[in-house]
Amino acid sequence: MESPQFSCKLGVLSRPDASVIFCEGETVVMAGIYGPIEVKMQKMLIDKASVECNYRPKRGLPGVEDKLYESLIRNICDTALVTSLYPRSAILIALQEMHNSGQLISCAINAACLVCLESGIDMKFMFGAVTCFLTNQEELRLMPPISDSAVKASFVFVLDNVKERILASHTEGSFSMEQYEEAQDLSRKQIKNVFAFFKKTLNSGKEM
Amino acid sequence: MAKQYKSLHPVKYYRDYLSHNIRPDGREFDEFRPTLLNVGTIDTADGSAISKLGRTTVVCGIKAEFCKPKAETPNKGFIVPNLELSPLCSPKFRPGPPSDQAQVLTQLIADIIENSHCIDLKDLCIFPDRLAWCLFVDFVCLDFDGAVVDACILALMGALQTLCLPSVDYDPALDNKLVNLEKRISVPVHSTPISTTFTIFDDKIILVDPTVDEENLCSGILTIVLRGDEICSLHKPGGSPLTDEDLSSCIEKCKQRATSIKDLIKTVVKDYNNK
Amino acid sequence: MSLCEAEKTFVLHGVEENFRVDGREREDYRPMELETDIVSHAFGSARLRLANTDVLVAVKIEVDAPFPERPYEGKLDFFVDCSANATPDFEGRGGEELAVQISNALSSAYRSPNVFDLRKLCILKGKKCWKLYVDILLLECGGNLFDAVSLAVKAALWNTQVPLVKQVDIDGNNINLDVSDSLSDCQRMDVEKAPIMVTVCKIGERCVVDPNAAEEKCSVGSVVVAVAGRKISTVLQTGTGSLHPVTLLECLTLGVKIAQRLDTALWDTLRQIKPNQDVGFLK
Amino acid sequence: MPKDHKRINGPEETVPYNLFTKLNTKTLLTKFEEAVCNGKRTDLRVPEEHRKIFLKSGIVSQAKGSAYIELGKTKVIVSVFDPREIPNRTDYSLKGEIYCEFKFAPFSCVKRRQHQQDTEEKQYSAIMKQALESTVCRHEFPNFQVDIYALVLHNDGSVLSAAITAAGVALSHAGVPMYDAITSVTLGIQDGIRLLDPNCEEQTLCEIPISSKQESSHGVIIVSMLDTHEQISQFYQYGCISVEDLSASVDVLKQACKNIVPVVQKCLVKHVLRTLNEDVED
Amino acid sequence: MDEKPKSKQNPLICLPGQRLCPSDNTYTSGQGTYERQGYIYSQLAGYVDIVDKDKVKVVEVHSKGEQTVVPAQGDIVTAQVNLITQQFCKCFIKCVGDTVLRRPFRALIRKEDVRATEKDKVDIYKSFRPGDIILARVLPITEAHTYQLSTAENELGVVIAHSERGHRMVPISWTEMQCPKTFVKEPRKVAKVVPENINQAEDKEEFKSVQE
Amino acid sequence: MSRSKELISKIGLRLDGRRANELRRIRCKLGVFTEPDGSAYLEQGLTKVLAAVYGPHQVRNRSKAQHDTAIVNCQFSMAVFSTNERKRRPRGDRKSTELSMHLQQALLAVIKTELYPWSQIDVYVEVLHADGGIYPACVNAATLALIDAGIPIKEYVCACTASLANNDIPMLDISHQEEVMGGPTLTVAALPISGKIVLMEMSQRFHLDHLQKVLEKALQGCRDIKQILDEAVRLHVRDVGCSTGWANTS
Repeated sequence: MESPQFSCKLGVLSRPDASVIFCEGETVVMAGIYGPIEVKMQKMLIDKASVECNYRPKRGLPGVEDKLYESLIRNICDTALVTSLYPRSAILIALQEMHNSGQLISCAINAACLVCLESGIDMKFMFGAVTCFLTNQEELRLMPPISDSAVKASFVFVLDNVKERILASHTEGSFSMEQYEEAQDLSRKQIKNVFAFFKKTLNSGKEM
Repeated sequence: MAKQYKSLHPVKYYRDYLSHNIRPDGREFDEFRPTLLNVGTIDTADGSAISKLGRTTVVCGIKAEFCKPKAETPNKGFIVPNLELSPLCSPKFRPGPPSDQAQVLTQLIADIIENSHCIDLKDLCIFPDRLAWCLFVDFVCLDFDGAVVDACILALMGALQTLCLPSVDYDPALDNKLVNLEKRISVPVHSTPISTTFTIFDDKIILVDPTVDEENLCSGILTIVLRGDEICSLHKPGGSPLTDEDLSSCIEKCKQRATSIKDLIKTVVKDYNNK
Repeated sequence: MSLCEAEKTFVLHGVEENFRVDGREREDYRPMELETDIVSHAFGSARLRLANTDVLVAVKIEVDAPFPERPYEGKLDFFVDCSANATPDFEGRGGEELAVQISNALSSAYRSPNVFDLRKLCILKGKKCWKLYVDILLLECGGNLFDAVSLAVKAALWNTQVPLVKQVDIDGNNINLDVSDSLSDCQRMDVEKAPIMVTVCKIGERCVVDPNAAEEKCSVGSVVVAVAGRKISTVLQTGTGSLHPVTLLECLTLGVKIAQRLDTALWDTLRQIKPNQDVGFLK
Repeated sequence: MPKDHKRINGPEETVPYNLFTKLNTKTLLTKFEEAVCNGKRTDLRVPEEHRKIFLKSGIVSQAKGSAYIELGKTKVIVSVFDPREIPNRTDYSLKGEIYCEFKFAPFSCVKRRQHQQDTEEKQYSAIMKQALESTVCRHEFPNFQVDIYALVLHNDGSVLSAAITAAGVALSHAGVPMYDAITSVTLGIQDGIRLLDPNCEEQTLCEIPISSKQESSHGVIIVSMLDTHEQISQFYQYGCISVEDLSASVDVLKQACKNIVPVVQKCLVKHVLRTLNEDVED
Repeated sequence: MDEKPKSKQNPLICLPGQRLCPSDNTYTSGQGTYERQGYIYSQLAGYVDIVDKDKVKVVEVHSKGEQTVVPAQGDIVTAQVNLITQQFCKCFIKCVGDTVLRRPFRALIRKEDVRATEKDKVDIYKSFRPGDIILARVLPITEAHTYQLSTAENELGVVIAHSERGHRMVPISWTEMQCPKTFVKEPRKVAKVVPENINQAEDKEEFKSVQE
Repeated sequence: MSRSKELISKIGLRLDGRRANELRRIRCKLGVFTEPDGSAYLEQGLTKVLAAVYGPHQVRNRSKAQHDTAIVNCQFSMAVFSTNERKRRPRGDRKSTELSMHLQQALLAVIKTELYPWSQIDVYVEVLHADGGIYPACVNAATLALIDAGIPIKEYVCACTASLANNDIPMLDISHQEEVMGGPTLTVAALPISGKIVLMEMSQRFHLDHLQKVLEKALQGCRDIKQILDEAVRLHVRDVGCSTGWANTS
């Protein structure tokens, strides 16, 4: 089963506390994180940090679809980060889509995870994302088929590295229960090399 | 006294209830709120329905207009869904442009319509590349008490199944259109997606059909949309992780729910048609 | 401009004895000056100074397609701009609420075809018509804005010259118009029945006309009556107070009487205007 | 229209289909005759008869006070929220503020409405605010603002007066102190005939002059009255009406407002009894 | 409408704008009513209540649902502390008296209003912590949007506080509270509250056990 | 660049009949309105501008107040009917915000703000008719309004535009027609007596050695404008003075 190639470069930007440019297959996303910063009065939570995420598409102003990605990534990071250590502050994750060739959401989530790891904010667990595509011939693949119309359904699984439980899931197209479970098992296998890749990048310093 | 306790320590108030596995409004964990559907109430809209899930009320109105199909899809009409969380339904929302939550739910509903293929856009085409129908599907939330997506999809199905468009004869040469209001044709609905929302409380308790308080205090939300026996959307935006057994038990609950909702829609549409 | 109680009672007593703070009676207007042809770019313009209320109105005309549901009629569009020169509160978007209120009052006053016939602005049914932009600039607010604006708008419309369409030829669906640009053969619009607004303020038990800024502050309720010829084209109640039906009718009849007086005064001044006089702020 | 990035936008130009129906060749005069033939209107009402009113309070659970009104087919829902600070105002104001927002649902009229507020809705909001300002005891909540939102679900004529009556009920349901109960009525005049509580079609017929007779008046009047103090809290009229017609119709309107008061009172008493029984139980 | 309103079972219901009685020396207008041209009218939809206060009958109207309650000067309010600085402590008013507010109002406790004694030697950090629930009295309203509160009486101050570990702490003196699990003592300005009306039943055992 | 040849005819006359270094006719009037503390109306050729000054008064939003100086708040807006093509919105677009900032910059250099700490001075400018040279007219009108409001200023701040015709003859005070016909325009706001330049802005490229010539011409223009404004102010002060009886009407 041929899986997408990962590569990333840490510390790309100077202003944010941590930044990464991450590519999965041909999809490229750049992410930056601003560690515990001052929060506006209305958004302030007394006992924990308020996590915010803004996602910018490649072209044009952020539309309704990007708001869905923003809320997806915001909730995932909110569960993963130990926000109770930084009460009454804010953590801002900024994502910029550079190029999209199929696995946009999983690439953005992996970039967000990497940048959280890099920023040194405590995390309960590491999370990774995998995209599976179900082609019209009912065949599950990790790489996006060439033509868009050949895809019957696509699944995005976000799993944590402790017990590999489903943290988040976003699907497109219609599918049966069995196909969903098959995709789940496939993604559990693939998630291992995602986490392996994360460990390698963090241990070996800047470049991979 | 109870009201003060609830406002000062909302989470503890809920945990005390859940420890006796009952919810503050007296429901079991997997019990749904009473569901009502009323169809065809607004005759300035081509198709309309009002759905009530407990106290959550959503009105769906469909208005059809002519438009020119896109160059790259000459034989396809358009469906434009928009959810309006007006400041009328809850103090959380302020007047002005739609809030982030409204935009996220709008996109979710648009994805569900697209994934479930309940309406085939080709049926909306009157004359390829020249004239097509554009269905403006507007949801207005009157009372925001949780599980808004379920109420919207229920109202959508009610409105779509009673939608009837006037017949049009179009003469491409002179580009003039003659609309005959009396003869109205209905749009074929290929499937009826049914959505169910669960919330995960303190990483272990799963509640069905949450109220707005439960949605604010929960640690994770899961929305599953079934179409027949296929799933057409499984949306879990983060929140506390979910084991496989819980997921499959949720899907089982959805299946039972789907059958009861389908009967509800059938009976309501049948009464409306023979009235 | 906030008044203390003593000042309010002083104004109240003045109105009772029909001898107001500035010596006027209840039904007298403050002195007005009217000039036309102020803005050379515009097709018609007028400036009106009512004591220290200063309004500048300019009318521009463009070709446009009529509304599908009213193919025979041209279009009339009011735009009010509160310049920050009047008061610092109008800075940025401050004056928007007042601007929307005045433009809505004007559009509902000019709505009925008996008052201002838009059918004369139609060039080709369903395809081409004139669109009249009436732009109102408030330079200074000294109270009684509705009256000043309505008089200035009527004068500007009277002064407007609508170009003559010499020839219209249609090929397929693009239409080109041949418009004569010589000033001599421009027609004037029939503004005879254009509405005049009169603001009637209820101070204490009496009704007062042309309130200045101070009197507006201590009036309980006020009614804006737009009178076209002998008929009432719009009634709008402003202010936070409520009125007894009897006083409302009293205000209406007073409004109609005063409006007719104003209308005759306006027509006299318009007739006295000779072309290219020395006009403008330098006078 | 600038592209609205916060919503899903359909294709640029869309045209409503009812423009292309068979041309209704009947002249305005004949249409008006059909609307009012020998003293009876299309829905068999006498010209000066009000439609049946359905009024219910406590519809929106999330709001402090709410009311739903049906005037024949016209459906309006109003919700009231409890006082909050007045946004962007620093000085201390003695009287509380009222913020009114009047909105048509996109599908409520024959022609589809935009999501953003257009000039007509802004005008209706201003009129509604002006009507309610004289009824609410604003000195009771100084420096705070009460928000009132009205939404029209189905527009079949006299929507503004339905919204004002429903807002009065919603305010007292929310426990906001008021000087008096407020009711509002719309009257269409065409060529000397007075149509009380006109439906959508009759209202449009009254807005344009039909008869060629010079002195005939036409127009629409919207009045809201305070019940016990017999005060007019708001009066809005457009069209072209002579003074005599106007003063005659003021009496008709006064009487019509009085007839609605029992419906409002019944609804409020039912609400008070309901809260009293709840109070006795727990 | 002059006869005495009946007792609680079938009360006299009134609607806004309803004329109740002529306002002469026997009857005066109370809460929920207003007086105009010699008559008392009701402002609310509710039931009429006559209260005898030193030989003058005060006509009041109570509407059962949540009235529009706005914190007035002198009310005792329950608030949650939100932000701490050296000079003041910002908090949200959650309930006024015993009516719960749907929307919290912003409030401020200045350093000088924390304690009646040694006003200037007060250290805010030793009196309140974010998240504490306090009882306070509303001072005269000066500023436009924020209420001034004071806890300068013995019955006012912190009522419910959570220790670092998040357990409910028990007051042991009027300046200290103790966590029953970790026995850590944290300084607070404690409200001297008679146990039965504010603490829950299970706290009572805790309270007793700590005292022995 | 060929089209700019006709800007000046062979005998040195421009399109509107002016000489190369001749200003358009400037007519101005102080104290036009009663409500603002100071107001002025200025006509430069066909360009007509109204200016009003409020202040020094309390700062509206307290966070911006400064303890040692007054803050100057400017707003530039053009009437909807001021240009040939009707403008959709009077202010709020980028151009008017930019001109407001430039106006503020020019006036800050002149007003003695240290005399009014914790306070704010509002300067509002409304363009009634735009025929080229809008910014200079606004600066000159604002100066007059400040003087009418009695706010102490170090010196008159005058502004003028200059351009280059047949790329060697510098021209002064560019009208809208000449602006549109091409040719780079240089806008200069300066303190005429001390010769300091407050703001300099170019619309297109200038050749270096031409720049010095055109700049010199523009400064000369500013000095002439100062002369005209000064005369108008003295006239106004004399009128106000003799009507209130303290001027020695020699």
